[in-house]
Amino acid sequence: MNQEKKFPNLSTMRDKITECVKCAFCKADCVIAKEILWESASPRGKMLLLRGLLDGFGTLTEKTIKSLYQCTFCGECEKDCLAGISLGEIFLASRKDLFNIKRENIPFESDTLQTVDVLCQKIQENYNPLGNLPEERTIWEIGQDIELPETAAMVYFLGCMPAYYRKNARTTAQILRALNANFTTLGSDERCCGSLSFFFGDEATAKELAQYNVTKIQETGAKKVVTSCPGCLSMLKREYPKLLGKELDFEVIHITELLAEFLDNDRLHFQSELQLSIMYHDPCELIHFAIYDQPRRILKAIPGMNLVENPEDAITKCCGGGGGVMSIDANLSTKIAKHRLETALDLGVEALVTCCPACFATFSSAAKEYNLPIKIIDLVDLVLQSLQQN
Amino acid sequence: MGQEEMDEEIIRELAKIVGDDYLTTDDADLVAYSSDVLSSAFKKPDCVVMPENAQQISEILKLANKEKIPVIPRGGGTSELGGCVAWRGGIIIELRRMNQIKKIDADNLMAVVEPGVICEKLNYEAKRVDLVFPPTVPTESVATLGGMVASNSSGLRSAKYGATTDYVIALEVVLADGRIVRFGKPVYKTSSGYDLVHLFVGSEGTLGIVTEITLKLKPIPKYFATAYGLFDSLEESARAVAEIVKSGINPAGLEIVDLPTQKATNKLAKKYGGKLSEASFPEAEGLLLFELDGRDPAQIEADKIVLQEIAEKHGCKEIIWAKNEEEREKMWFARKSVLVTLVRDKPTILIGDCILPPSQLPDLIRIMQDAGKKYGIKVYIIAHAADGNAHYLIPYNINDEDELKRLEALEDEIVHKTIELGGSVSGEHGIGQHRMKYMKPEHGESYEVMLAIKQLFDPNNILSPGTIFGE
Amino acid sequence: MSEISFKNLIQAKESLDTCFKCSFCKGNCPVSEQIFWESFSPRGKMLILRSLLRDQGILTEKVRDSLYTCTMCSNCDNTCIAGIKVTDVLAAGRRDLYELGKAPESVNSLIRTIKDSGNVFDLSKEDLDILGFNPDKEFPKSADLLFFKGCYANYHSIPHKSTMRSFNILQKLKVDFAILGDEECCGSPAYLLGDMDTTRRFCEYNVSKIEETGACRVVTACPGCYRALKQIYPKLVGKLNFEVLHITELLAEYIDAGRLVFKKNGIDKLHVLYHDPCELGRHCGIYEAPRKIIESIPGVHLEEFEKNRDEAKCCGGGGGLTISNPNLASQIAQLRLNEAIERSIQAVVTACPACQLNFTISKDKYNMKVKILDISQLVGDSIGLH
Amino acid sequence: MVDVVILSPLDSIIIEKLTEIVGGQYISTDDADLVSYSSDFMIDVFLKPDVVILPENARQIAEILTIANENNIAITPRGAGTATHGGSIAQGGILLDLTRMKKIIEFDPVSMIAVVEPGVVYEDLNRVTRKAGLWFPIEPPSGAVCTIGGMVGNNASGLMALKYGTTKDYILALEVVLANGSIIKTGKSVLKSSSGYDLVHLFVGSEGTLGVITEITLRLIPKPMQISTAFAPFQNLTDAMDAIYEIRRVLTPAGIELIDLQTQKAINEMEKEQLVPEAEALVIFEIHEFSAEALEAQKKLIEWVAQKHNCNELTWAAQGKERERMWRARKAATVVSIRSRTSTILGDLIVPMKHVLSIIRYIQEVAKEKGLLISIVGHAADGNIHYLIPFNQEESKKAFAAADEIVYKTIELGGSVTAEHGVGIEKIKYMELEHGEHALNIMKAIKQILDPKTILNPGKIFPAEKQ
Repeated sequence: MNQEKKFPNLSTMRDKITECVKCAFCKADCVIAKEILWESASPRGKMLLLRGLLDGFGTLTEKTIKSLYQCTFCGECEKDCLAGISLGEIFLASRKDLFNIKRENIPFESDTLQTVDVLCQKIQENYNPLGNLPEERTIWEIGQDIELPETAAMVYFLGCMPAYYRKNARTTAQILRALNANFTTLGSDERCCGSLSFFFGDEATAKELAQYNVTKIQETGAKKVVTSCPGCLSMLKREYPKLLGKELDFEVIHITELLAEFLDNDRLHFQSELQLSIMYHDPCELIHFAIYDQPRRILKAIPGMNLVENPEDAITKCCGGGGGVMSIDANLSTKIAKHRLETALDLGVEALVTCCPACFATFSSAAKEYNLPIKIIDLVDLVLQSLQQN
Repeated sequence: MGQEEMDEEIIRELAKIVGDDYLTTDDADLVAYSSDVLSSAFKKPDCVVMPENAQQISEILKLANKEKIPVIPRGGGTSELGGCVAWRGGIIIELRRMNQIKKIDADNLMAVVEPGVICEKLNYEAKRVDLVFPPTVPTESVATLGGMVASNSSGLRSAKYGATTDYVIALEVVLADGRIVRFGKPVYKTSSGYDLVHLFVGSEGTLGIVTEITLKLKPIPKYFATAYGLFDSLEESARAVAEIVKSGINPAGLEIVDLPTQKATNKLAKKYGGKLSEASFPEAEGLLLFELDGRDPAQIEADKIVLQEIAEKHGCKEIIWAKNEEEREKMWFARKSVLVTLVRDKPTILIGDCILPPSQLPDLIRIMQDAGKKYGIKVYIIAHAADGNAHYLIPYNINDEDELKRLEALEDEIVHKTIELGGSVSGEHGIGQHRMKYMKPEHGESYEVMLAIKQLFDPNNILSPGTIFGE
Repeated sequence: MSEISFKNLIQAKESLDTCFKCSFCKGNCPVSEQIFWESFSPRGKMLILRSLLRDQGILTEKVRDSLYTCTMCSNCDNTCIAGIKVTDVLAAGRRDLYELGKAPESVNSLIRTIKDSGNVFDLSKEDLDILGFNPDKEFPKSADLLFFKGCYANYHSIPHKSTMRSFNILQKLKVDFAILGDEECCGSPAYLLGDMDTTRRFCEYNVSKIEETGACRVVTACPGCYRALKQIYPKLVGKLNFEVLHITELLAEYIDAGRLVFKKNGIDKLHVLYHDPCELGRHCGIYEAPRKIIESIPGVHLEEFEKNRDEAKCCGGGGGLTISNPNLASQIAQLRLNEAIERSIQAVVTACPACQLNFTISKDKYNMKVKILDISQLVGDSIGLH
Repeated sequence: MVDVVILSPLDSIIIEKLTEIVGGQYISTDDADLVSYSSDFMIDVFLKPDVVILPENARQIAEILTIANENNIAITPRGAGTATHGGSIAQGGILLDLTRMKKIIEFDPVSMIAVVEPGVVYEDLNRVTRKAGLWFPIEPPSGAVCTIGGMVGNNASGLMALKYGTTKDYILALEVVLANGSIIKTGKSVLKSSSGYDLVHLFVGSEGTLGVITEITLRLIPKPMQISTAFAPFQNLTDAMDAIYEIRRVLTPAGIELIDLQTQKAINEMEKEQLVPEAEALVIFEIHEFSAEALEAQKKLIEWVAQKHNCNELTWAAQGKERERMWRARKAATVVSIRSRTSTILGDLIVPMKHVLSIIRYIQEVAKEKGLLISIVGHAADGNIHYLIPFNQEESKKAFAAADEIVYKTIELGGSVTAEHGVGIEKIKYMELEHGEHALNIMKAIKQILDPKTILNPGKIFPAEKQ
């Protein structure tokens, strides 16, 4: 059977794949399945497609490939799976095999793989998926009068979107300075954490980036790394040890964990009142690390802030942007994001707050595209605003 | 079709099957079986047989099917729509002899009965093991279970307990060609193939003759709370009904009686006196008769409070709870005397049975009242409010040609308006012969499907011909 | 119009047209419970008589059998929602059949017997002496109160004993009463079977005999006689100038007046079911008097049949059924007694010789373990008359 | 093992006609779509249709069916595809995915009636009706995904069938597209009817073999607020069943579930916590009431009866976390078998109540004799017992033989082979034994009337006559 040769990673997971009893419980909370009614887009559909590829009763088509790249890896399907299968691993294995297939062996022109190859190419060259130059990574520092020491106890690992879109990076840095935390950054040496390469199946590049970033961090001597992007948090904290085959000798935390620490040690004092009714959106990657109440504690600590909890049976939980879907099918992501925004509007809140640049971007474009009367605010912006005297 | 005079050969054949003293062609018998409750129907059958079991019925049907002779099954004969009349002559099968209660299975809460068992008799036996067959028809002292299955009757407690169809689990049926078939198993749920059991419930003897019925029973209620609710208007009382039903206290009975009917009953009850004189309604624009039942007095008390609150919130001026069993009897006696007093006044009565979703019950009642005014005929209205099932009771004089014409126009108008609103011509009594003309307007295309199924089961159209299908 | 004229039925034409065959009358009819032919149910009978009148239905033998298979218990009158007196219509039907000579042979022969011997048992006064039934001698010929014995009391051993017990009770209570030495049948059987002339003859005879004694109150222990005197006689000869009482009404009166007092009498925990005789209860409305008597006897617990008072089921012995279909009569009685056996109640008490006789015959035939008592036996035992 | 029916294959002209009807983006012959619709719950069978279509309304379905009927093309309607036993998969032909028709057309809270399209998901309907205190009380375990159309197709039921009955008790009217493309409306939006033949109940449970259901009118009931659940561990099965009989005679709890010892042990092992007490027979009671007093009264009665049958550690759980834990344990009871081997046979037998004990004993014997682990989990109070037989490839012959034996015993006891899951493909072989030749012929005759060319879901419920 040449299937083993063609799909090496998948073949190792054949038993797991055949355990799927097709009960469709995974469709209950899958944001992709709720948006695209075709069965092929649902987690169950994907499992059937993979089984078809391995057992030979299915053939590879563009729709199969596209379906496998339409997944935000939010993890809800794994919670619902009756057979207890970790679908994420399987879908990732399928992307690895798809990435590594010789393009000439695919008898048709695949737009999806075309997009994947272009992006992976960009990351390999410019160490970021956004098409910016590596040296532009420190543009955010302009006008911030922050001197960053060579070595420090803590490294603020920015991540591509905060760095190149600047606002999140500046706000986070300002906050750290206001709290006179002893921190530095990798400056223009910082490279993409490799999350997108990893999710697109380009494991080699992800491993290189991991190796590089870890050595750079160790050079600063820092024992703690803070990041404002849950995607980077997940890569550094969960994937790097697996990719490098060894535990990291530094701790990796999210900005909200840090701020919560400061709050608990009474070193975070909000000055000004912000009269605002908001709904907080949990980024999927923070859910994976069970970081639920730190962001909420911070928001509740801001005077005047009215945090309205979203109903637990809200239709969707994920913003729709993760797992590379924003790059593969932006329009799908914004449609999914629209549901979350509508839930917020139903609650009658003025703004939706999140602490993930990817969610932030997805929600912003959705709000614009469907001109929904709701503000999208980054948690760190609220923190900074309330820290300063008004 | 049935010849004028059924020839001797066939009579002898039938007598061989059931035995001489269970077959009659005596004119007296033919006359006794020439009608059901419908006043204008007098059609003598060619003969009447009283079989003992399914085997005999099977042989009768084999013969009838070969000779294309109509066969009409009949239980208590209390259908009032010509359902068990031999419209085209033929053989009437009197099922009263098959009156065995084969089994009351307390553990399974089930009973297996022959079609001729009287409803009251089943409940008398079921009561010994604290169980009951809930559908309560006023004619329970006479109505047979075979008849109730044939017309899917429900009655005064359908608000909580639904209709006969909810209690039929399995049937033994003899088909037109004589095959004896069993449908359904004595189990509580099944998704195994097509549900032929419910196809037979309500088929009024046109698909086959039911010879054994497996029925579900329920724990018998022990405690009751009955009351009159007086409202300023019918609409308010109907709204209160909707809220009460939604509150979840699940009342067993929820009857509406419109004001003209209350007045007539009170007046006529006095006039005819005797036992009837005890029948008296409190006379309110919107009158509701509630009844809660259950096995736990604490629950009844709790439900009473909820019911009182909801009723008062929806404009109920006064609630008169029955203080004891006797008062409760009196309230139900008044409700059951509505038909009795009206019939005393004028010998023949037309009973309607239209049904709409409960929220549209006020509209249905208004349709009936307006039609009465338009055609100058007194229309009395009572309703099983929680189901949206309203009965118009129209006493009339059978010999008054003009009144008969107006009456037909009136009934057509009420029924067609009901159908236009998406309702049905019959909530519980059935179609029989009298309401055949409404079948096509109500069912449209699916009438053809019903006809196709009838032709499948009874190609020679020998089973109760002249009912359900036809003009 | 038919060449046969049904002059009695014509008067009942209105009732026949009113009936809309709702079948409620079948609900409690003792005959319908046993015979399933529709033609034997009250509704069937109405339809048959209606067709006889309207479109010359053929007067077949089945019409005769159906009409005469009925206890005239009036359960159908009680349940008819159209308020029709069904038994009157059936009685009219029987009158027409009898007058047209179409009545069953058994009916004709019984009526001949009554006409010739003045009683249903074809016994003469002399036979009474031989049977020792003739107490005429000890009783005065005139008094305020007259005890009308009736055929059963006169000529049948079982009811005779109960009537004698009533005599002793009255004597014990020092009630003086007269009896008709030459009493003839009250006419009830003839009325029920359709011979109005004979009924009228006995009515006129008995009324004149009673008036001779100057009695202003007449008491009887037989509901058949009670109904004949109370309801049928006035229709034939106008208002009577004497009051008619059943023995239970009289005894109840004496209890209220404190004249009849029961003392502890050794009867303990005797559970009894009281059976309402149709002609006493449903026809004449006497329900409470017998119950008051039973309840005031110490040691006796009165229980009620499932169907009692105006809904009471018939014992099967009335309306001439014991001669037209004796088998059916005892089957009906058996069904009634079954309830006593199921509820393991020792005795059924009634206040009618016909019921007592019919129950006793049925009890023996189906050897049922239940005692059949007449109310006067019970009263007698409990005031020390053995 | 499967009677595969090949009707005439689809050619491009037909595909074009179909595309004109629904529009390009709602029709696909892409292998990805054929594969993703090729199986359904629990069955190890994969059948690829020729084309998948997502119609928008009844008119489109009528046009599709007209073409299918003219050209002898098999057509299989499908909701969420969560039916077991292959009810909604087909070898070749057209597969109609109705999940696009998911509008709640009407919700009349006063009459407590809702009108929905077949693709509406069960929990989406209840999310809307719950706001008015009403619900469609079937609660199928797959309620988060299954569609109302699918539930009607299979006459689905769930954990609360004891008190609330099954889907068929709530369907008032159906709009159905027949094989010849005509659209009919059966039944009325009224709570009861005696008007002609009950065609509604003919279509409920017909698994798409008589027509494609395009609109469903169903009755709702008030949702009780007072709920509590109990674990009642019994020392032996007989005590458990006696307690259940006795309780059933006097009151109707919402649900009574039974889990056998072997399954309880596996649950605790899988969940790595003492989720269930591990008694010979664990019974779960759930009662629903509207007043607290009524709830208390029922709780006391159940406790008293349970004690009488020597179960003395009955523990109640009010709404909230504790109750969720109990129902998580019940759900785990099914999952534990699924996860123990590569495949599992999920049985759904039902026997008259008084035979429940004997059928459970029989299943245990078959398990011992064949050396299989058969887990018993069921709605014991209805007589509906689910037996789960996990097996690896090499045990499959033995597993299916065990399933056959259990089914034959069920039928012998006067029971039915499926209480709620439907016949689909896998249970066709039992139909003649259960229904008898006459009844089965009548079903086939009715199928013949409504679908003379047998294009609707052929090969389901009874073996399709080959063309």
